[in-house]
Amino acid sequence: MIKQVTEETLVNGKRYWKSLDDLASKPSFKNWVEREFPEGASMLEGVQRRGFMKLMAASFGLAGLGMTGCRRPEHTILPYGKSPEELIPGVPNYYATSMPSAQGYTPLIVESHEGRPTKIEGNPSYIPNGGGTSIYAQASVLDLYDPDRSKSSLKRSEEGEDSWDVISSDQVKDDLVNLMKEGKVAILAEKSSSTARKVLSKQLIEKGVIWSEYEAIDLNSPEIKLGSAIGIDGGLRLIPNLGKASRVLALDCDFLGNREPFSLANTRALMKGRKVLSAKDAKKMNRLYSVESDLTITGGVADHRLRLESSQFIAFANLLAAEIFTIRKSGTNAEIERLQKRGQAAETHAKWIKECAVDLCTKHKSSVILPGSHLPEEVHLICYAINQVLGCIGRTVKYQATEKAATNLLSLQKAVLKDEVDTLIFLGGNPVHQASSLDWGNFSTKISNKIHLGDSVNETTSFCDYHIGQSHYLESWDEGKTWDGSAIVPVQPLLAPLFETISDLELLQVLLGSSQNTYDFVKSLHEKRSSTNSYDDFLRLGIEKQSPSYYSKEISLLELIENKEELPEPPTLDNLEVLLIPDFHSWDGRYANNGWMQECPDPISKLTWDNALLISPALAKMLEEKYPTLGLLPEPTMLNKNGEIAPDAANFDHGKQKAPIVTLSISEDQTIEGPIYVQPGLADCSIIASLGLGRSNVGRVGKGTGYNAYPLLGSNFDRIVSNVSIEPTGEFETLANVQEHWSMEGRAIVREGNAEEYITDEAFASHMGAESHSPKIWGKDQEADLKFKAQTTPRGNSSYDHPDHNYEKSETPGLHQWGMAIDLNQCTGCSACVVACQSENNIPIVGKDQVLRGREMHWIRLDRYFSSTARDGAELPSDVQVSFQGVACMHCETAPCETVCPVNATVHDEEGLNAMAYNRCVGTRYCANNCPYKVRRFNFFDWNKRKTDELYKGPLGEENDPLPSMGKNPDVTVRMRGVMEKCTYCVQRIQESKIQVKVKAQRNALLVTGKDGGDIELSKDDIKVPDGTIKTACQQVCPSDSISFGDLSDPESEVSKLKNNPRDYSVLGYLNTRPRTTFLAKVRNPNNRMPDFASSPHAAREYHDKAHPAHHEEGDHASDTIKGEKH
Amino acid sequence: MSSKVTDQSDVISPELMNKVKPAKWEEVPLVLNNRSFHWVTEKICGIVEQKTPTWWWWCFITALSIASFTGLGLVYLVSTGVGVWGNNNPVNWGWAIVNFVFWIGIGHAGTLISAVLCLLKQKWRTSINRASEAMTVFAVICAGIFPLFHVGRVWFAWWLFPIPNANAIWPQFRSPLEWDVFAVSTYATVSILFWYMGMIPDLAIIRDRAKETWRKYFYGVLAMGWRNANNHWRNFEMAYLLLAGLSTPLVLSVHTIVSFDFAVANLPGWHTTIFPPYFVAGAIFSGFGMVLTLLLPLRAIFRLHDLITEKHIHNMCKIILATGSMVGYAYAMEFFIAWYGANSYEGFAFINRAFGNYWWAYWIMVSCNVICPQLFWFKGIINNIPLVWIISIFVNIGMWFERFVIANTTLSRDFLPSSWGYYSPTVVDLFTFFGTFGFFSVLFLLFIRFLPLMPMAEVKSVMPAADPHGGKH
Amino acid sequence: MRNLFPSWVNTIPVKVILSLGIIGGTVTAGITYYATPKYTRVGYQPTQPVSYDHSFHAGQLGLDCRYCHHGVDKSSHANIPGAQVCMSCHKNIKADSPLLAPIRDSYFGEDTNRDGILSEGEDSNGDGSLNQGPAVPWVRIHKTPDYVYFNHAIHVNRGVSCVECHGRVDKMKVVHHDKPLSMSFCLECHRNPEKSLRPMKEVTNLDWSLPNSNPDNPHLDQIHAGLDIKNKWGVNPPLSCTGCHR
Amino acid sequence: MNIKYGVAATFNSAKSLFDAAGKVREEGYKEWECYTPIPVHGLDAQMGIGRSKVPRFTLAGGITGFCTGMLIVWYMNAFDYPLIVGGKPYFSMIYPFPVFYELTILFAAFGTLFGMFFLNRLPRHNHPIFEHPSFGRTGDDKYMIVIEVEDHKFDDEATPAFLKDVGGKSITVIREPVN
Repeated sequence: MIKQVTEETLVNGKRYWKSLDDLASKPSFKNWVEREFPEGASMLEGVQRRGFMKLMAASFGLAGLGMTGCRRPEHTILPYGKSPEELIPGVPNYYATSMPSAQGYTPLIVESHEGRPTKIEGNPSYIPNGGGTSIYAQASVLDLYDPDRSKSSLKRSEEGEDSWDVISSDQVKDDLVNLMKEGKVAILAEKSSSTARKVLSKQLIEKGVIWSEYEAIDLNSPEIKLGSAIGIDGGLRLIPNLGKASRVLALDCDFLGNREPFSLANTRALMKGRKVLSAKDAKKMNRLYSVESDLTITGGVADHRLRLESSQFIAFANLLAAEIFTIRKSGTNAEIERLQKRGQAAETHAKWIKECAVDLCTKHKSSVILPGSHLPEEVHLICYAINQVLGCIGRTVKYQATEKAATNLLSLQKAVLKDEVDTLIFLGGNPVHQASSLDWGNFSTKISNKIHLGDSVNETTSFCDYHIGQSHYLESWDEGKTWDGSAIVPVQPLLAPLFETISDLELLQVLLGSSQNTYDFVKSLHEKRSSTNSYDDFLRLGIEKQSPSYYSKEISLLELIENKEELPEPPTLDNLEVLLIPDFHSWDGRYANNGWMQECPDPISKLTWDNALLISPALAKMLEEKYPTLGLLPEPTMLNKNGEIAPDAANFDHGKQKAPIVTLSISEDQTIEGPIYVQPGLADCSIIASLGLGRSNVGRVGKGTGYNAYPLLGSNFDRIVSNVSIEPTGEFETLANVQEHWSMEGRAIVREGNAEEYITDEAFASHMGAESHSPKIWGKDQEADLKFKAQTTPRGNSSYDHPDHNYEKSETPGLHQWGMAIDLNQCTGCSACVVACQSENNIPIVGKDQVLRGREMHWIRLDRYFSSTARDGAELPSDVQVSFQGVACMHCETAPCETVCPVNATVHDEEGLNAMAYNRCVGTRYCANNCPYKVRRFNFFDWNKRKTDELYKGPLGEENDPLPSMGKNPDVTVRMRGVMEKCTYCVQRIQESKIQVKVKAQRNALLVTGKDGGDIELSKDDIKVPDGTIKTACQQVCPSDSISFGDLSDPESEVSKLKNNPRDYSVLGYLNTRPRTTFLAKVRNPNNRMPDFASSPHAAREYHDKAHPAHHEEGDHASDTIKGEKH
Repeated sequence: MSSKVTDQSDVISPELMNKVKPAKWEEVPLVLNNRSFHWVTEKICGIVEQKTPTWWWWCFITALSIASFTGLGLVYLVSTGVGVWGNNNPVNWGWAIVNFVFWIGIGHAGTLISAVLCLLKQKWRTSINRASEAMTVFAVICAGIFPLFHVGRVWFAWWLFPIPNANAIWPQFRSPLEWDVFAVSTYATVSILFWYMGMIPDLAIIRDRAKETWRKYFYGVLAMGWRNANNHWRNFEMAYLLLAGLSTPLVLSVHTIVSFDFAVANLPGWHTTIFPPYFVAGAIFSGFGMVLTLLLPLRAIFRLHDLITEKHIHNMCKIILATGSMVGYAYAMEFFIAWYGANSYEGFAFINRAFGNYWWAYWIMVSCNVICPQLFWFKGIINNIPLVWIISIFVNIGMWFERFVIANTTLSRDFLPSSWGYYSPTVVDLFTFFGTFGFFSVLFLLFIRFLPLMPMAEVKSVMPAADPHGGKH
Repeated sequence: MRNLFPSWVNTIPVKVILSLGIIGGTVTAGITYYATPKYTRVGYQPTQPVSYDHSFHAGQLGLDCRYCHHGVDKSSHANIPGAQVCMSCHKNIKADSPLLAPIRDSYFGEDTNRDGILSEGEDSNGDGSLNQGPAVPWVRIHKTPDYVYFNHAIHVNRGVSCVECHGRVDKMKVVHHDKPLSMSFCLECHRNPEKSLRPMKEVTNLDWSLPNSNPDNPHLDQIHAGLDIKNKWGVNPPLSCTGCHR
Repeated sequence: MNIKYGVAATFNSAKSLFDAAGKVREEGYKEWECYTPIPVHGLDAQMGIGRSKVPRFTLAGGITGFCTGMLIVWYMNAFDYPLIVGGKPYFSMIYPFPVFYELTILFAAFGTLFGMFFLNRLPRHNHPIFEHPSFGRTGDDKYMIVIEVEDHKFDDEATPAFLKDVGGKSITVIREPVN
């Protein structure tokens, strides 16, 4: 008999409510409970209240299902369009909100299960992002459930330095009011695009508060620099409009990646211009030039890429300007001469610059130049001038007038030194850690009250003696602007604060002595702005259009650049430069405790849980010569030497990357230590160091990850640091690299062609790979339509007749036949899909140690290959092309994994899904071995149950904190140890949609016709899910729409059309696995006049060189081999 | 060494003989020194009946403590997860499957000796078949540990058997692992039956000689009431012959099916049709290696020189030489086919085997399996018993590495270079594997202590006295 | 030499074979009966905090299932009603019954005088509002494992009655687990849905049987009617893993 | 009380037993048996017994095994719960052949062993022959012929004498104790 369910377990639901259970004994919890259900008496006031009550009732009633207890905020939240009027347990709700950041607010739709936000999606109402989100937005939901976040406010105890007292939020408020009364308050805030905060900050400044802002990676600085260079009051923000661009030149500007703002919109717009479905599109395809010191994902997309040290961009920009001015016949001779003179250092690249300039000028008005945000003022100014000369301002680029910058950290320092500050409030951020060049010790003695508002305890908290826990944005009210200023978006809470925390707005309100709560405040802001739309409508849509003002005045370059200082010396191998970039995993350090971000591999270096000092192969060679025992690069093996496989870019000791640790120093006190990693594609004398890891006071996840590069950030906060010397320490660090091998080895895995090739031969991809010269996979049915192939699995050359995709023992084929097409030409490698999938499918975090052992669990991985035909034996190439390929379960029709499973745990369903029944799996791992794509993931340990560092203790190990489990998707099984898992094509979404469509059709039939039983007739179309309804998590997040998913038995579906495109191919198609996920070959669009032009992409040349060695000859041989294929 | 030269000319037509002038045939008897039936009985029963020797106790305790490594390793594994081993993605099968194939390979010699050599009327098999069969049974038990415990959820391993259940779901018979379940369990069962059946007359002898009561009853129950009656012998011999006939295809099929674990997969380096014969040859090779490893010390300890003669050792060395050469041929043929097939994935898999990340394992394998046994061409070497013993150990080492090379080089570098990886075992892997040697030794020690080491009736029946026609043809 | 074993030992083999057969058979039968969900789940009948009588409310009063289990046709979960659903009647009927105390406590909470307004002395925790009482701890009876995703809405809307899985709840004074709800139970119906399909309006009518059916063989008529519904509605219950396991 | 079971005569060599057995057969005895430490080559024919029937059990076992294998595979993978696996047919004679094959051998082996047991009426731990004082030697190096009382030609005096005639040593009457 079943054991009687105890009262306690019922009320508290499943295990993962234990955190609340534990908290129940604390007074703070009792407070929430009381705040949670206060409206009982007034519940009959309105519809929404009633809905609210039902939720509560239901959530308690269904406690055993694991849905309960989460608090709803005190104010009603309005569901987004498709949400029902009332909440029904088991049916998720969707709310519009946005994610605050200094780079503009990102409009979001958040999925909530019984009051628990579980999944974040982009708000498609905001056109530039088109429903995509950045990887950080995806991961931010995990921060809400971070067990290390601040759960209350703390005050340094009188007992000792390291002990803290918990204080109530009422006490905090009283303390703040008192401090305000005493005066001499200064606030150091992290930057924000919040319009609400702006209003409050102005009020505070009026009250005499010193308001200053600091951001380590200040993406607002270019606009300020440009504004001041041109001499206007305020900033000038460059807003690219790449949808109209046909030629783009990026100057050290990772505008598709995480280093520049607006990257989602940029990605979407640029990649749209690279979508080629026919030869006609290919002719119109845009072309991207990228000059950069680091290898970024922008450089990966680029058709031409030039390696150049960041400090050399002034010269480069000058020379480029000179060329363009000459071609466009603009500017005076004196001006051009001056530009040429200042650009002399870039002469070595004169040919490249010239041809690039010619190309830009032929497409003037639709070309654009984008400077990197870390580049000096002069480059921004020149780019403005070039964009002006090219006639693209207002077309492909707009300059938006922005407000003046707030007081910066240096001015605050002055005020402090002048004893003008008694109380300093850090509003978010972590300046003590980031601005390490400042004399914080001096600060400390000058200020008596140091208060830190932060989402978790960090290095700045250690500096202060008062910590106020900050609410997550999913727990707060706010509103802010998007980066392009075209919209104001609301931030509405999905749930009331889980812990006793307050938002920054609440804190400012307290300082202002206002009793208004933030909801009313934000609502009043909206009402002031707009009288036509109700606030409810605003929340429902999640966006409100704005019309910002743009600047397009002509400038005269000569005057403005007249008195520029000396050009920086070009760096050499003895005199290196360091470029400080935001870390992929943690950005400026704020996501350092986010396990999803830590475990998501950096798109280029493929490192997880760590950052490394990236150096170029040239520098590596130099270091090897200088320090022969360094062990930076592995000894070339025989296979490397005779070109059988490419040499590794790092020493892998038993599969674990062993990286030597070096010291980089500018001066005595400005040194950092970090492991080095050789990255092909880097400018020879640049070292790339990322900021944000190596934090000293951080939660359990971020502890011990990476090195800290902030000490290199000088007092001017310039991210290009010169005159750096490098010295090995003799120690080594083990790096968790998820991809050991960087070369495709001439295998036709990612198939690429140039636009010109594509125009002459649209099916170039099908002339590659073993299947191009093996018997036809589908035999006599090779040319049959997709629907027939999907439903019947034609026999082809198999010795077996394959069963059709029918329902069990029937002649009826499955209603849909699911398939996916991934357009490699659209993928930039941003990796948002990896985290989106992790969030949607409850994929566990395994930790660095397990990643090192090759046990990462991501269902989709982004394979990154470098290709180069200039490879010389065992030398690492310097110039490489980058190819990305998202690989998840391919749902092969003749799946090798299924055949080998002894227990029927992985089988096909009638709709062509490769099902994985976790509960049937015994864990032989045979399927994973036999998967040619290696997409299956095994639960080697109880990742979900056991703490990451206690895995080896087995049942004796401590269990995981249950808080993150609240963010789990209740529609997906949480897997136990010993079972296999893999991509399911988001089967939970498929099933939910199918159910919804059927339920709707059935109810409609009953209601509309009034008939019942056998009198109702539903056609197949009534119960079929319309194309586009189901989006897989990876597809939904993708800003460039590179993933399509749908029904192959519907010839009109998007995915069917893509699969019928001649660019479509199956990876390892010759194995006759017949994957349902196919890829569309990548098309590059190089300029044949450029010095680095190659008639075929490197990857294609590598393939042809290996597959047809007879054709091997220098020069234009790729087209020969293609012709050879056809014979 | 005694031998007798027989002149065949009196049997075959003398005229013909004169014409052909055949060489004199030296017939070496299988039991030396004209031993009598009784001597054989005394010798073999004596081993069981004597007082337990001290060395036995020492060996037993040592073996038992080594065996505990496996026990501890498995307890840790089951309680904590497969992660305690070194397996990863892409190398999802690490040592576990290597060890499985290794042990099951060893478990081939016994059945081979008792069945195939029986059918081939190789009379010299009689003195070594019992011990080899015991070795087979114990090796199969050791082998069975690995596939059972390598699964993620051992407690559900019964799902591999066709047992009706409330979930109404069944095993999947297309999987080579499912075939393995049937092959290995059939092999274990049939080997045990065969072994036990062959032992019944011997158990009856011990029963009849027993002095202590426990012995009388213990062997009495095991002997099933065997009476040495001609009717018993008649059915027994027929059953023995049939079991030999059944075991011969079985022994070939088992390693064939084990090789299907690899050959049916589609990975480069695994997906080859040469695997079944290559694996069977390898299994026989390793099995005979292990037989030599075990019997040479036993021969010395129990003074069995009259029963396990140099002829036996020579014959086994010849088989090792032959199968070792077959294995070497298979290695070469794999390379040839990979090159000839012109599939770049396949080609790379083999180049990588020899020169890639596990090159050392490959060359250990080649030197132990191909080069080492070639020494058996030399008479001086096969007559040097200690040297034969050392080579037999090398054979075992080499065959373990063969499985390691096959399993790991392919998995660590297969189709997509992005998922290439490296596998190295953990301490738990090591302990669990080495523990099985202890476990095996425990079983083998119990066997030599309590069960007849050689089939007395069979040994006697190849002696001249067994001839009902008084030794005259 | 003498016989070691007495002569009766000769009969042991036969006896052993016979008894093994009998024991084996019994054990197998026992396991199939006692260790399967059919036995382990069916009949589970816990005591509820409030002795809600389904046979009275749903049977005699004829309350529709969906009155309380309001999510059943919209959501994957059927939902247990909150206290206010009970109170919509029991505010007036049996308003002071001691049996209903947990419901009232949950519903009114701090509102001791039950007027819906915060009166003097009611705000016991001093947060300025009326708080609800503790939830009624109903004991869960039907539960599928975590890895099984049963969706009520699709079944209820496609003509599968509550009675198929929950039995005649309208006749149960105290609800018990009536059907095994094992995988084979689910498959049985998914393979032969025609045995269970009925018009949508009759889904919550637990007493329903096909009207005008041949009294001699009502099952055959139901199968015909069910097949008619199955074909016309396009009912094709999934039999592959993805139908229920995600 | 004792029941007379038969008369035993021992022989020292396979040859003497072999010759004697031929004579016993020629004499027309039916219920008699030879006890030998080894299976003596050609003794069956000498005793006038035919071929063993064990192969029939083996064949029956083999056929049962093959059919069982086919039946379970067909029932489990094609009939009761057909699932699409790797695009392979639900049932085929080819893919599960290893299963048929192994089950054929397994059942045939069971048939053989149990057939042998059945034909030899084993296990039988109690038998009058064990009452013979030197029965134990038949496992070692002695041969023995026993003519049972049951035999129609058995004669209390003639039979022992006949055995002596054919070369039997230490003629012993075996008596079975009855209680």
